[in-house]
Amino acid sequence: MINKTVSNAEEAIKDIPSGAVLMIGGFGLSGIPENCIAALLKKDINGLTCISNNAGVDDFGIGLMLKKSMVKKMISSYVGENAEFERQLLSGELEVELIPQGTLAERVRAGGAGIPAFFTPAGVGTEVAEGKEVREFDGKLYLMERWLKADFALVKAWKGDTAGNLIYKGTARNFNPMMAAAGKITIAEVEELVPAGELDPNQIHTPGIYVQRIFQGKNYEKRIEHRTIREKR
Amino acid sequence: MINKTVSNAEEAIKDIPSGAVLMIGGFGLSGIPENCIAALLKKDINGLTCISNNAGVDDFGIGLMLKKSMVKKMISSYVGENAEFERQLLSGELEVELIPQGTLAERVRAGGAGIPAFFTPAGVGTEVAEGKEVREFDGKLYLMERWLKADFALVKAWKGDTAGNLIYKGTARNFNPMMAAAGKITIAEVEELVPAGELDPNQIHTPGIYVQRIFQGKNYEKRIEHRTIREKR
Amino acid sequence: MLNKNQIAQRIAKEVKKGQYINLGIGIPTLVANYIPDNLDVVLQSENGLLGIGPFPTEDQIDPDLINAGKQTITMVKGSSLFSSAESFGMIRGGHVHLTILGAMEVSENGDIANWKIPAKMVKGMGGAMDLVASAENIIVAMQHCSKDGQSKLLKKCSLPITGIRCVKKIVSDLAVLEVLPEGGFKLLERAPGISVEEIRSKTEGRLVVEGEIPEMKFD
Amino acid sequence: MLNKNQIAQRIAKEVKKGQYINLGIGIPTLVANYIPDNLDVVLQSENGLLGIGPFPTEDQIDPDLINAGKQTITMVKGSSLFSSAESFGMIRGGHVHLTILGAMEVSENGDIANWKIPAKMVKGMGGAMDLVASAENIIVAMQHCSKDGQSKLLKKCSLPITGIRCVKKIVSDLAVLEVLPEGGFKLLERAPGISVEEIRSKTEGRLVVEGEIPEMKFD
Repeated sequence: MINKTVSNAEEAIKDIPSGAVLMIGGFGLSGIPENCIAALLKKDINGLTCISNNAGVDDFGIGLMLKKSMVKKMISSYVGENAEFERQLLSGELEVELIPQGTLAERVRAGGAGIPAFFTPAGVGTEVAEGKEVREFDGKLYLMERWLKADFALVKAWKGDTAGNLIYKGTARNFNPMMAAAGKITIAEVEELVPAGELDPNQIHTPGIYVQRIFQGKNYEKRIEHRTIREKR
Repeated sequence: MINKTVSNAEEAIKDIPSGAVLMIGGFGLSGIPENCIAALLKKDINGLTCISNNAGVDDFGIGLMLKKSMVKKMISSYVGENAEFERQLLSGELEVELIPQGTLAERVRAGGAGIPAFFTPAGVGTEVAEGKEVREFDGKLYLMERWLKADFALVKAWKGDTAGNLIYKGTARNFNPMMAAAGKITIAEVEELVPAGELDPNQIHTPGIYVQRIFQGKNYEKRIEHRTIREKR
Repeated sequence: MLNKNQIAQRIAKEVKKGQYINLGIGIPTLVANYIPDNLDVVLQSENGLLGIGPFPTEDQIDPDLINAGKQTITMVKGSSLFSSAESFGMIRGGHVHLTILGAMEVSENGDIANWKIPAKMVKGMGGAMDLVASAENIIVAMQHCSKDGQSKLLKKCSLPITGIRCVKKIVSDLAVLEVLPEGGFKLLERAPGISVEEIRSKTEGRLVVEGEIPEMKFD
Repeated sequence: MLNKNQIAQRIAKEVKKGQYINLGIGIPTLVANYIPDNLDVVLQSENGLLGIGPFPTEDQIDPDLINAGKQTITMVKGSSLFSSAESFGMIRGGHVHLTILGAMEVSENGDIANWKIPAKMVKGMGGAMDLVASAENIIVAMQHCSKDGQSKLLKKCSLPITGIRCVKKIVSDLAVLEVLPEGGFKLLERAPGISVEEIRSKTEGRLVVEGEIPEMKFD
């Protein structure tokens, strides 16, 4: 099987140009491609469109890209917890398309799976429905939604192999599998990279066919947004 | 978590009535719910609609249900390897709806995932397109296809737990996960049933939410349709 | 007048054995504290988990295990993990029996507004629009009135709505109300010490009162 | 005239390094025998496997591991297993680079018929319609003529078609041909000992012959 390994984040993202459409995995700060984002921050590019469920926080994740004014447009479902984001949005610097979370997940899934459009009940009768086809099936109303694809998808997994197969951990899976499939070029960073053949084929979450480049990331911070604990009994 | 265990196949399928719409997992003879089919054969019911990629062979799988004239209609993608099937079809005893395999998989997936309709390129310009809406997206033609659901879905997994979580093995996974989600009542038979908590949550293929009844099957024959081997070197 | 914990406690009584439930952020999260163990319910987190457990102890914290409110959590026995697409497939496909969420406004025909205050709050809808469009039973936890005393149970929502004709029941700090299929808030229970008259005066939408309205009971 | 193995051998030359390939039942399955290892290609089985290995030895046989032709198989290192929905998502989404399949008829505009003979064969299309509607490159392995000498490379298919305008290349027992975007079969290579004239006489659709047509070479 072809070896998709690249040496590091810098090499993996070196051909991402200004104006590119990116998908960035993660939910909140969980399962985000920290190494790729750090490498992007070192590049002199802008005008990016970022498709990501959230927009990071002020000093972590996509929030850092916003601070550097690299992002022209965000396509997300929830963008709270980010003052710089709110400032850019209200000032008109940043274009934002807000999409129901399930619709976002399904549009990305559709992009990877070759489904150009589908119907969902989410958003019927709301401002999300503006300009969209509404159709009744079996007595209920649905909106037609289109697929989403990206020039580059940046995903983060727990384990990966040189053939590009990925296994995620916990709720850090979230949007990563669909984005891996919807990127024209998909770049995967993993905590542990092993030779092809070492992962159980039955436990792969993202088959290697979707991944064009893979590398072992380093220094994962895995910032926690809301640290909630209980007392030990 | 609620315990979904029933004692055996007979108990699991006892309320399946004549005229029910069934989904039956498997591809060829791999990953088929052998125990449930055997129990159905002992019941005096007929007029069933079976949604299954294949129709078994003359003396195994759904082929046995056809022989007993329990099936009114098959919804499948490939029904070769079955003389009795062909006889019933040509004589008009059996109604058959043939669907491209990917469309079948996606229609079942849509049924489980609450997507009433979607667009696919498969079948454009062929007799499969007859009576269906054709629509152009980004310069390519697509057919609109509807979801499929079932009164009962019968699926077969390798391991399962009392909460209904399932893990499949090898290519015996095939249609089982989507069917598990698209059944109003989903009955899972497994080779090994363990208490909730013994399966790794990260390795579950079918979350227990989709499964209403589960039991440990017995005497799996796992018939091989084409035994192909090579000489040991 | 109920406090947040009492609202959560009252909502917990609506839960049935073996249900799969999605709890929204805020008061709905508190509901988990009042659901008896023997009901064997399973809590879904729309970011990809069935089987939310209690918050972790210090040494159990795992940054790769959070709920939809981005709080660190644990898993119970029998949990499963999955992608966001699978998660919303579950929600949209009607497999989640009950959704409990907060609201800024509810209208008498069951419309809900809880995601946007124009020119003021632009955080996004998250999974709320999918949840309200999909779940077979939606219960809202909310304050009956705004801080300046305006009713939030309205004839028609004034804020951008999240979903239409979807709310089945409301537990507010003043009352338990059912949204009637034909429209209108049917008063089911009063908070301890709150009169029907007070509820009527604080409900802008059509209030339906039939017979004697009991006070809520807490164990 | 090529035999089945030679057709497979010739098709194998079309394979490029690192491709993901779906091989249909029959001659296409034989192509695997001729793809050099150093090309690092990955074979997809649409019933849920990437990374088909050789047939098993007697003691490796696993009834839970079959290909789309229901034959027992093995897996190579780096394989992955998945559901039929994921598998056809891969196919439909254009992730599979090359599809090689058999045909009963091909028309000069690239239509293919390979699933049904009315009133005679009603086995179903299986995954063929999805594959031909989705793959970016489709190569057909076929006999140039029927047993009674009728051309199968036609102006228009007479049998019910599987997909429209999708076939890019044909390797028959007589020739290698490209289907031109504007229609027509462009002759690229002749089977050893077969003349252009013979190919012309056995091709009902428009045949385009430009310059000298080389004979196929086999190593």
